Amino acid sequence: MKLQQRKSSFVISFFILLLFWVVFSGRFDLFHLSLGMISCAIVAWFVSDLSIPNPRPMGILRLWFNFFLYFPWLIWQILLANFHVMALVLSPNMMERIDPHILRFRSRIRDELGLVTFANSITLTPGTITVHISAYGDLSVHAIDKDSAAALPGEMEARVARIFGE
Amino acid sequence: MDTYILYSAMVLSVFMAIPLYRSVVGPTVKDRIMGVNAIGSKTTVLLIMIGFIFGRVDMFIDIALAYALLNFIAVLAASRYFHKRKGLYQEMNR
Amino acid sequence: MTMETVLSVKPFLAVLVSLVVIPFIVVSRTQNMRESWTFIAGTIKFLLVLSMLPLVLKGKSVVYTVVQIFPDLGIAFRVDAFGMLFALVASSLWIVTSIYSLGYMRGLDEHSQTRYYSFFAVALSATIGVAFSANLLTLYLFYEMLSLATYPLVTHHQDRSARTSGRKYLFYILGGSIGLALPAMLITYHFTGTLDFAAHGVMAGHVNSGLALVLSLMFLFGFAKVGIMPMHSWLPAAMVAPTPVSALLHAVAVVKVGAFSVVRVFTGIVGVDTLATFHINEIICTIAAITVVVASLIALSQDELKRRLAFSTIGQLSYIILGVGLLSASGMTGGMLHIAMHAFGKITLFFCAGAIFCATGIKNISQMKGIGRQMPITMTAFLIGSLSVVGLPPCGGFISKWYLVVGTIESGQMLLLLVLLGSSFLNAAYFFPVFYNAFFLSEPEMTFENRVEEAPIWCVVPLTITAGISMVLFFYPQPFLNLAKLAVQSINGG
Amino acid sequence: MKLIGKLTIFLCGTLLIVFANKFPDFGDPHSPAATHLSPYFIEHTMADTSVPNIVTSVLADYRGYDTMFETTVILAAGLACFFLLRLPEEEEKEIYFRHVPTGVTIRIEECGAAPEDSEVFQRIDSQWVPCDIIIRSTSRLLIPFIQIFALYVVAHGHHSPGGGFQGGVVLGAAVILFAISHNLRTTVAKIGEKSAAIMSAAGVFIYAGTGALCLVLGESFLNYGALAPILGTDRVMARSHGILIVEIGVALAVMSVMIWIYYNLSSAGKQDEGL
Amino acid sequence: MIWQLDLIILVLVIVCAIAAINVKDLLSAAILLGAYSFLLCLLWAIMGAVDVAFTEATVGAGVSTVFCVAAVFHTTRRTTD
Amino acid sequence: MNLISALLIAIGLFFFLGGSIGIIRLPDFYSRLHAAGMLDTMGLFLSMAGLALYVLTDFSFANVLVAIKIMLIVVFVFITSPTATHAIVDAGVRAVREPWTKDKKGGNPI
Amino acid sequence: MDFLTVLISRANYWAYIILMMIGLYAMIAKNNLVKKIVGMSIFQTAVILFYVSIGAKQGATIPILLHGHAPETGGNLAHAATGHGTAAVQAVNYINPLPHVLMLTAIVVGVATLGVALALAIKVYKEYGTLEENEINQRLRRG
Amino acid sequence: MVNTLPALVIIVPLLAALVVAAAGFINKRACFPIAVGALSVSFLGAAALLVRVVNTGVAIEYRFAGWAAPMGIVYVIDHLSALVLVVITAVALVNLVSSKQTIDREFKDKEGAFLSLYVLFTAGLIGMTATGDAFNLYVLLEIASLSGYALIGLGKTRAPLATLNYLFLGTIGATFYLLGVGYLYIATGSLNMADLAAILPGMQNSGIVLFAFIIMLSGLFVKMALFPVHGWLPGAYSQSSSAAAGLIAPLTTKVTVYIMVRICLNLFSVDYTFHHLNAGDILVWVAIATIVFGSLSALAQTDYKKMLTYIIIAEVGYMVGGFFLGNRMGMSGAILHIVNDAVMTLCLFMAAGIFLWKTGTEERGDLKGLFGSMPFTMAGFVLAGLSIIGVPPTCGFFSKWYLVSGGIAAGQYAFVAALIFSSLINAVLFFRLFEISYFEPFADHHHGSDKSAGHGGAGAVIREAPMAMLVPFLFVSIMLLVLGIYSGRIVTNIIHFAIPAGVI
Repeated sequence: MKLQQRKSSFVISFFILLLFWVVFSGRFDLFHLSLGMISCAIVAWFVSDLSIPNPRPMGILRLWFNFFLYFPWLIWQILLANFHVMALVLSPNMMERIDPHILRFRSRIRDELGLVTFANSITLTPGTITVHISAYGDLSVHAIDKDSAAALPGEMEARVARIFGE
Repeated sequence: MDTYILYSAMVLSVFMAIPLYRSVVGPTVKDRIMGVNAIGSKTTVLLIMIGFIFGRVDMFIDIALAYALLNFIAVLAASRYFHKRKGLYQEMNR
Repeated sequence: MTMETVLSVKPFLAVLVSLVVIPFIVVSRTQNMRESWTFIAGTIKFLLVLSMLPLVLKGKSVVYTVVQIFPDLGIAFRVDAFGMLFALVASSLWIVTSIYSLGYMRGLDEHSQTRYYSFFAVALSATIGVAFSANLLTLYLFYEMLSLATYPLVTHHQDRSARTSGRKYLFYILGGSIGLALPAMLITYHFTGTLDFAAHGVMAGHVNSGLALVLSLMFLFGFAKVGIMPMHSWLPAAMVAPTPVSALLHAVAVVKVGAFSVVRVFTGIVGVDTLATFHINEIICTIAAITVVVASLIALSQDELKRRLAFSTIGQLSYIILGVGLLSASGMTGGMLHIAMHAFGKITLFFCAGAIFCATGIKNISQMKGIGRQMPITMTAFLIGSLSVVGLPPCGGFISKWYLVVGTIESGQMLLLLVLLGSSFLNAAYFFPVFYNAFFLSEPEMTFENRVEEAPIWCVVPLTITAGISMVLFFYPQPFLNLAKLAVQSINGG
Repeated sequence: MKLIGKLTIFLCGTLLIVFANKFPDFGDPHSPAATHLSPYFIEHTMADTSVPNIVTSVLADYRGYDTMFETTVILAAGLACFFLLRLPEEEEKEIYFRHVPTGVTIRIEECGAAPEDSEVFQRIDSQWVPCDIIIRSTSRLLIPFIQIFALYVVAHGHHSPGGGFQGGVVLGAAVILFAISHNLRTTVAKIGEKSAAIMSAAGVFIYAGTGALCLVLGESFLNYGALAPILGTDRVMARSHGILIVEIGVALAVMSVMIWIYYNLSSAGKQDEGL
Repeated sequence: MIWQLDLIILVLVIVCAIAAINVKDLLSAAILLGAYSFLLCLLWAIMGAVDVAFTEATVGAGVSTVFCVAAVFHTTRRTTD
Repeated sequence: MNLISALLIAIGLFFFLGGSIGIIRLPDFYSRLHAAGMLDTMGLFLSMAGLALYVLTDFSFANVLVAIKIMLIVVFVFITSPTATHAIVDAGVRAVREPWTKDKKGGNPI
Repeated sequence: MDFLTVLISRANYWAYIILMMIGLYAMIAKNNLVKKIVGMSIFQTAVILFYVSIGAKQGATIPILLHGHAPETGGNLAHAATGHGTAAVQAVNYINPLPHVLMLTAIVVGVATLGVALALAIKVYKEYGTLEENEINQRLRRG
Repeated sequence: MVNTLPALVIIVPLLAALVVAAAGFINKRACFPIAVGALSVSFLGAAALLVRVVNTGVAIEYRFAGWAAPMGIVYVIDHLSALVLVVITAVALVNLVSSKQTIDREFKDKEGAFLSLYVLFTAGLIGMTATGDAFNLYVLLEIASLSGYALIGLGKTRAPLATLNYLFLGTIGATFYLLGVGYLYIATGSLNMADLAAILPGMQNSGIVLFAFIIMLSGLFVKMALFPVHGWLPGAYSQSSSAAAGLIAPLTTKVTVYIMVRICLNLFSVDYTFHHLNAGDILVWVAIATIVFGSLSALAQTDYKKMLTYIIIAEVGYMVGGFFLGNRMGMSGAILHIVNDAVMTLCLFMAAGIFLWKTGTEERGDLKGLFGSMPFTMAGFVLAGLSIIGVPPTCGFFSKWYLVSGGIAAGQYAFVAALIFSSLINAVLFFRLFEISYFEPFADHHHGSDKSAGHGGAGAVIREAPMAMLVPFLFVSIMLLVLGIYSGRIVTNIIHFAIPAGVI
């Protein structure tokens, strides 16, 4: 990795980590803040070549912003799906209602982080679990019943794609 | 409200017996890993609740956080056993 | 003891001198050097011992404490009459034996001579240490040292039979000393609080009769070198050693150390009064008498000369114990004197046996037919030695046996008198066939292919000397007699 | 063996239960344990060391000597695992690569040339592992936060639970997570065995060295008050800072020992491919 | 100290311990040991021993389970008891 | 405020219960994971939210930080939980466990 | 009710005994070495349970001082704390911290022992190809 | 300077261990000198402490972190601990010096780790000896144990299994000890030994204290391999490499016995141990069983090192039995035997190391002809054997003297008989070895490592061990004599002050 890249990656990680430090710490005296600075510097240096592969400060901010927009929707989806699975699990004739099967499809997302986000979102929504994902975006998904499977890839893929600007 | 949290905690710890049952009985190792994972998420909540009961929740958050993070590592390590091919041929595949 | 004491380092030096010489022996390159070192040490030792004789004869005792190990107990030396007697015998005989070993070892071209001379020196140190020890701890220390130093000598040949007999030797000697003598010593120490040899013993008033008996017997059997009957069988076994070893150690040093230790313990620790009060001496005498008779009988049936001598030794040693057990003045004098007299007699016999072996390679009596004519000097010395051991004039053995007989009469033990006389006959009986074979038989089939010559000169000279001394002692027993009388006096009187 | 086991536990259990009945009640505030020694610690910790977390102050100051050896125990365990398991490095006969986009695995024999330093080809273990971007990406994302959290735990041991040991373990766990989600070789390339070993010794050395420094400054061993002139504070604050210093040492030692042990255990001493 | 929770968790802990030594598979034993550590961590927290709980959480979950799994990975899962 | 948090906690507990029951009832471990992983995560999210709200009833800067930290746990769990679930599923696949399906009855329905 | 009080006041001690016996049983009677190691771990934690139970105190809070959060003004914490801290702190309000300190050490020792034991188990497996004690003994007797 | 000595005695080895551990990865040649230097400093410090304690007659107290006794951790150096400290450091130093070549050969590329663990082990023992805190003792015990496991574990092929067994039993022992400390803590609330000793007399009837006593002693018994729980010792010690065995075998059991003495005398009082509980009688019988068992098992061994390990078990019986005789003589004997037995065992294991180095095996039969080929080594070996048997004036005799006297004074004739019996068995054992090496011709062991020695001399060449091994070995064997001769002074000047005045 180029030094320039690494430097900017270092700076970005440093500030993100410092934010977290402040939240963790909750103490704002000079002593603890300087400790925090040092710690963040160490960690940022240690991780600068692996956590943020291609650092673009603006890109990252936009990513986070988009991500926070996506989050409530995801929660809502999860909540809905949760109730669905809940009903499934608690229903007396559960064995009739469930129909586990594996679903395979190819996603159009190309960004690795995007794929991971998508896969995790799929897993987070009850009823579906990502079994496998390839670098090209081939997904196999285990779904507990037909209803859960029906929504895929659907809106979720579109929203994730939007976050990563595709 | 503290009593309410105490009772919630008790209920939660009783719920914990169920994943524990799963991880004790099995039948496969994956079931056990899953059970441990489920215990882990309940424990995280329980730790916070205990913090409330003690009235010192700020002290317990760190534990819960560490717990959540490290539980993940344990589960990952356990399932990693199967990711290596060894799980495929050389061992019984429970 | 109310004797005057003189503080002097001499006893320690006497012990040390043969230890000091060992490194020189080890690094010596040639045989001659080795042997001359041995001689030098022997002479110095003898002179040291001799130099203390006047003092002892004047009734003084020489003391020296090497190191105080326990608050009231240490490694300490004390030269009194009895010790002097024994030391004199041992140190004088070392010189003689050295001469003899020279001839024997060279004659047979034995291996590992360095080791041989070194351990010989250690053994002598230990013997003198036993003789001069002032307390039971020191005695025990040197006793063990002697046992261990003798082991390589006994097993010098490193063959199968040496191994077996070495094992037997250790079993009896170490087993006795660790298993019986050591606990007895510690029990004594616990009850009396001291281990110093005292004129009347230290046990009086501290122990009851049962314990005294048990302790006495433990000591008697524990110092297994004395060869009292159930603990005797190491002695014949140890005869596999080279003859000088058998001679010095099994006629003088080892067995006499056993006898000396037992006597020392009985007189110095248990105490004659205790022995008498609890009638322990009778039991001891009985055991000794049985040993005398049985050993003599066994000796009769042995064909191998050295074995016969060995059983003879067992019997003779018990005379010493018997004499002391009588507790009468004459008896004790006789017992103590017998240490010296028997030593000179028996060593002559062993030298002779060695000389015969050296010259002809014969060990068995039945093969010695006509040998007296080939080796007249040797066999004449043998005659003198056996006369001394049997106790006939004109040899030293007569004097000690005389005192013993007087002692039995004094204490009125007629049965023991009978035993003494009877066993003397037996002694005569087992020595007689030897001369008979040697001088009066010449079987036609018994042919020596080459004409047998006398043994090497270095073998013959010593045995002549000892035989001579044996005879001289009959006419001039004063040094030993005086010492023995002094010793008895200090035990009984004072 | 089973019978002996049952017998033993029956005996011990009975004995223990019999004597357990004599204990003070659970949670009794007037038991000797609660009244003899601990009140001193509770009441004086602020005045003595200015550390509100009593456990930390007792751990690193009142009984700091114990803790030094506790860290040494960890070091000894690391050394022991290394000593027992480590095998000499040997030439690998064949190595495996994966073409990341397609997932095709290639094997390269001794003589063949490896596709060095390429973005597409990725070295993998001889025991095949799936190419799993989910686990890898998530771990990459998490590791910095785990580490910063761990450092926070180390730094705030004075005010909240935690301290050098816990922080060190979490730090070590972060590296272990990296090793699990990627592979051992990558991890060893990042934090070598040598540096792990030296760091673990250095961590304990920081602790013991701080103590020795106090000794040199004329106070008793580990008496951080002696550091006051160096740190430029009063004695009480010097104790507080001294505790922080040794906690950092503990964290360093524990982290590297955990990594070290993991390296050796997970690869059974070869340190090429692990769990 | 919260005795109600304490009792419940104690029962779970004992069950977990018994299971850990009786399960017929070493990997499972390792995982159950991890679960045992989790529960103990709760127990310490309940008794107010926060630092101990923290340590137990980090060690039990993060390290010792991983070590056990690694060891089992390099040995075998088979066990007869 | 308290009421809301109590309600949230109660719903969270309810989800936990559902997850637990799912863990017992569902036929094979792929399907159990749906219950175990997801319902538990949701339960955790809701209870944590309730608890965070409860912290905020006594509003101060420190407590806000506490609430943020509690939610931070949730965030982390949201990242780790699906990954862990995925890892377990993957483990199952690697160990050649056919998922249970209605027609094939593969695996061992327990 | 009486039974319940006894149960509550002793439950921890009994639990520690049970756990300890479980661990001890595993260490003595189990045939598999890793099982024994697991037993050892349980055995050690039982003692930790015992110690932590000693430290527990009815109606007390965790051993971190409540007023430890002194004014956050530039680090001169000590004087602020000594100002009101010592007077306010009552020993009865805080759980006994000493057992916790001791048990931190015990946990560390436990994990260290575990690591070494596992390393040894790996070595044993490399040597004999099995972890069962009776199989190893058989092999030793044969070879 | 003198005031910091108690700290330096342990801190210097600790720091050195850290430096060595790092140096093992940087510059391997630096490791050995550092380790030797540290142990020398420690030894000199211990000797200075002993001299000072003997001269002043007052125990030295050192406060770590500056906190006074019940709060912080203190070291207490009194007569007893100073004596044991000197023994530990001396044994560790001598063995280290003599085993340089062994280390280089057996632990290639791991010298740093080995030396570091070695020094850590020593530091652990030093700390155990010096500490005045019951819990600190546990931590140091674990340090010593852990490094001991590692040192033993990398031995012969069976070593890992044996070590694992050792680890299990060692953990049980240590945990029992910890439990005992916990019981004491629950009863008194204190961890400091002096503080406990002040509190305990007031609660002699407490069941908790009784149980603490029982469980602590049981734990220590496991650690010292007393009869029913001795199983780990023979395997572990006989399988280890000679450099490690020479350190661990002489010290571990002795230091554990020392701790037992310490706990019985200074923590629980003499009054409690001997009069209130009357623990003596039972434990003497256990010791008798240990002695008899150890001796008989030793008789059955063909492996030289294994035989030594059983002898160690028997010797533990000597010490435990002697101590629990409960009188001054017996206790003196037990404490003196700690010193003597450490030196004797060191000597024997060094001899074993030399035999291994020269012949490549440890079977009894392979000692053939060694008297001829290496007379100096064998002289030392004979001396050690005689000392174990108990022949004067070696040190073994004098400790046995005290022990037997104590047994007689206490009226425990069975113990006396067991001692004598064991001595006899030892005589058999060692003379069996002497016989083999003395009578049987020298077999040329080609598997020995010392191939460089000339083969031209047709078997008559004397091939002694390398000087670096031989000189320390002979030094130790001469120490056997010196200790024997000075044993009276040791007892009167040091050990008598270590035993409380109440003991008659």
